[in-house]
Amino acid sequence: MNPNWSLIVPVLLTIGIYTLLVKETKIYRFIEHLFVGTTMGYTLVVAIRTINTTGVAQVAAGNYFYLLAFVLGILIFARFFGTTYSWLNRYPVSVLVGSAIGVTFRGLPEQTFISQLRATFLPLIGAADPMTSFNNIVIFVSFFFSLLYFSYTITNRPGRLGKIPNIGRYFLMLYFGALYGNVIIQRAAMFIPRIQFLILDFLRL
Amino acid sequence: MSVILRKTIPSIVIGVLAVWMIVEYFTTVKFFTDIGTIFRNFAVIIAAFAVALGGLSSLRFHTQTIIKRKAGSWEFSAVLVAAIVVMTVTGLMGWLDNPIFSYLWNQVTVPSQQTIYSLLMFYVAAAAYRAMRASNLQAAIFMFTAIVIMLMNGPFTQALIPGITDLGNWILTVPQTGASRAYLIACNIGIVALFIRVILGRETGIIGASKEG
Amino acid sequence: MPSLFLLEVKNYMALVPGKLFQLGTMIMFFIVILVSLWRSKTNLPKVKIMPPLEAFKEAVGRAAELNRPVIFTPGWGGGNTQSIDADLLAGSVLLTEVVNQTARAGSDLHVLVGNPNTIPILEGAVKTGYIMAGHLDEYSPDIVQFSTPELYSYSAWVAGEMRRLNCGANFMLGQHWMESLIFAEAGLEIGAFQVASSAMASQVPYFLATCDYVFIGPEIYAASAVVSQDKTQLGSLLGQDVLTIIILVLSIVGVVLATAGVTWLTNLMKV
Amino acid sequence: MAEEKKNWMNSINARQVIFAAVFIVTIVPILFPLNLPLVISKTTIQYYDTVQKLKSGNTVIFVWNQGTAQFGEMGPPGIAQLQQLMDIPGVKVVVISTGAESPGLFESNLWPAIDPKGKEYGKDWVNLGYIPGGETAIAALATDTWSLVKVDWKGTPISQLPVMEGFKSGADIALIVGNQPSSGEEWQRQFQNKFKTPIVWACVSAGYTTALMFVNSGQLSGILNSLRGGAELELLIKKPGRGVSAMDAMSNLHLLVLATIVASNIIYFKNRGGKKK
Repeated sequence: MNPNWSLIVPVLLTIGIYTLLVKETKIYRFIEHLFVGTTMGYTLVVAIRTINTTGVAQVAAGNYFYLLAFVLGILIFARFFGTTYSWLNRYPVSVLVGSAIGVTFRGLPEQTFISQLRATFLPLIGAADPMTSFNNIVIFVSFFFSLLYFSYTITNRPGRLGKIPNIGRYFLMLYFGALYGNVIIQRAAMFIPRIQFLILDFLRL
Repeated sequence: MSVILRKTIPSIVIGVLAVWMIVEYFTTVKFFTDIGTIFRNFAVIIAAFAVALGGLSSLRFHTQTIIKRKAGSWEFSAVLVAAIVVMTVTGLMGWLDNPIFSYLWNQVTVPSQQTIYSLLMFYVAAAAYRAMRASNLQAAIFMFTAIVIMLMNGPFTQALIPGITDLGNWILTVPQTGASRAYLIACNIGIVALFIRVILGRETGIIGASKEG
Repeated sequence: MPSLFLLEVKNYMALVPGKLFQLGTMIMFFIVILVSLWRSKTNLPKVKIMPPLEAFKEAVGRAAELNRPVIFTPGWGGGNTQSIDADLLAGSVLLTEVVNQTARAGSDLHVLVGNPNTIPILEGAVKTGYIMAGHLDEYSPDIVQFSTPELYSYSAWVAGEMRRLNCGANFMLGQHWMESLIFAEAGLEIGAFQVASSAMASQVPYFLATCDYVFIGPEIYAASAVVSQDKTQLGSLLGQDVLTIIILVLSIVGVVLATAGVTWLTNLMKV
Repeated sequence: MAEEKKNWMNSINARQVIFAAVFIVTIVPILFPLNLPLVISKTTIQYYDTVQKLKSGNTVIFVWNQGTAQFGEMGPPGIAQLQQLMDIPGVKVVVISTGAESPGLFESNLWPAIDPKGKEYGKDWVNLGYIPGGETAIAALATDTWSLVKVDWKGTPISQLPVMEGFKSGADIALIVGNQPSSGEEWQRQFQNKFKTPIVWACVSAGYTTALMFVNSGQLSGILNSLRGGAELELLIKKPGRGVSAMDAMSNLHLLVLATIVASNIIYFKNRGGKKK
């Protein structure tokens, strides 16, 4: 065993955080405030660098009207100055929200609705082999009833479709079950590297 | 007047920008693209300023805690503020080439953030013990699917149980695809309705405005 | 400049090929939502019974019977870095209903907040709830509590409070991310009646596994429309339903045509 | 009351047992690796084949968009993804992040693990760093890259970087390789809608099930399933790393969760049976 002592700080931090599993201690709170602080500080540095690479570089390239964007950008901090001025930040926010909504919305019809619908238009009978036909039927049925579940007003009045929309819940449960089963990979994948770090990088076993 | 300045004009800005972007997408008129490009570059620069918002509002909140000497938490706030200040100052002096910034980033921030999220492994195992019960048909379907996917994802069980890969892949690519597609479309219908309400100026909560302005 | 613009329009005014069907879809979205909004001005649509919403009364009633308090969490949702979003707005509308029920049942209520920016909205919602119940005298600003904006400190604090107060009902409505599991596991351990929502698909399974009632994804917006009885919200809900039905009908037509080997609809979608 | 307290004690014990078991089942296989064989998924093979089809001179966007929290999970796949791109001769790589924490991670943790195979900065690859603005920024990149991006992450004007000659707008891009928590829908909307750009993606496992429908509809040409997909890709590019060595522990943790579910159900049905009597 030949521990790599230069890694002692992250090792202590790692072990300190795992004390939360037993009890919330002062050590844990210290560590959390420490690394949240360093993360926030990092973000501030990135913000300044990014203002340089996007904004200042634009102005340096001769597009002086982008100075107006600097004014709007500074207005985003208006909410720190009390309720009297906080509404000023709605102007930069409205530019952000407006353009984001525009570019997202214009892509949605093709990316979500048309492409996904086209992929659902599958031949139910007469496909290449019976198994494909069966699969196509299952895809269509699960799609149809799951979507029907998410209707709130028209189809759900008494006497219209009765309990049929609730069939969708069974397919949705299958979807969420698959999601749950798959997410275990993520949880394990977040945990294993920490143990690898302790054993392989620090203890060098 | 104040309502116009505080609420109406920002709503109009949102509507105009959004419609502009949409129109630009559907035409080949160069004029629309040129102006649209300028709008987008504007948004990117403003977004760069907005990146600082989190750090600054955290700084503000914790400085206030320190000033008020809020019992039991101001000491921790002091740690946080000190960390922000040190990190920002050293970061501006050379980014990752600065040894202090580089050390705080590589040896403090990255390992701690990873460790904190790795705690979820413990909670997911504990919750599985308490929660996953086949108490009715829906819960049974939920549990059965989860178990099949887990058996397929663990390399050991995948190699051990014949046919589990086929069954798992069938579930993922056939019934799951249909249901998740429906879920996606349902969510996006909601988003479309939200977008149209915002464009029409009927949903001002999104920029933080109440009914009164 | 204007003449130049007109010249450009004359020369280049053309729809990008391959986007005609997309344009039609977009126009259809606008027409459907606009008509529904217009229609709901006079004629509010009836919304289906949502079990989680109905369960509010049961949850609060059970907590009151056992003399245990009620906890509401709006979720961390990015702490103080994020601005207010649609999930939180929906959650705060549902908070008014929770407050309404608890005020009527006379239970203790604790609203545990992790994002300082959202405190004003949630305080407003609590006040509105007490007004709805006619118990404004019981309102106190201590109901909305805030400890720290850091995610895991917040989660540990909420889980600790749940165990310490031994809450009888646990409402988790709003922007729940990673903390969903930690809250729900704590609530499950003490046997609280849990109602939850998250718009993030990856968090829904945990809530489904651990809670008694869950708003699945977009259901929370519908529920908030029901509680608020706001004409715009209900109207847009009607519009969403019309869109859903259009898509369902299209999918049937498409599948029938594909089975018959006719491809004109698929080709039309590529126009 | 006394019985209630006893139950509570019991559950605390179970909780601690589970927590301890999580540690043990992870530590043991890392100390004593079994190196069980790994079945390579279909989606990973699709991913690998799509990337291998790249030709010399093609420009590829590598979307590196993970936060620090996800690095343990998505770092190994990211390293394998970028290494595969570096292995193909003549392919030019543009690295872009749309998350604030990503550029620091790229420089400090991801890039040092890569063997550039003689690729030169500026000529064969470039790091544009963090571009804020989310989907708006991606739309701006797709329409007119040079009007948005003036300098790279280090501040060098892009006119001095020959690789950027091959990226004037989205039309120049041959493939988008992504590594991001979500399934890259914004890149589908802004790049694929307009230019039919093929996209391959590595997503966290929470996004994998959702991404599968995009594979089914052809919008994604291949996906990697979190660390597991990363391990499979490491095997395919013949550079086994941290991903492969994590797979034994991965098996064990899955078995542990399965065991807790089974135990929970046995207790549940036993109690229910008891009540019925």
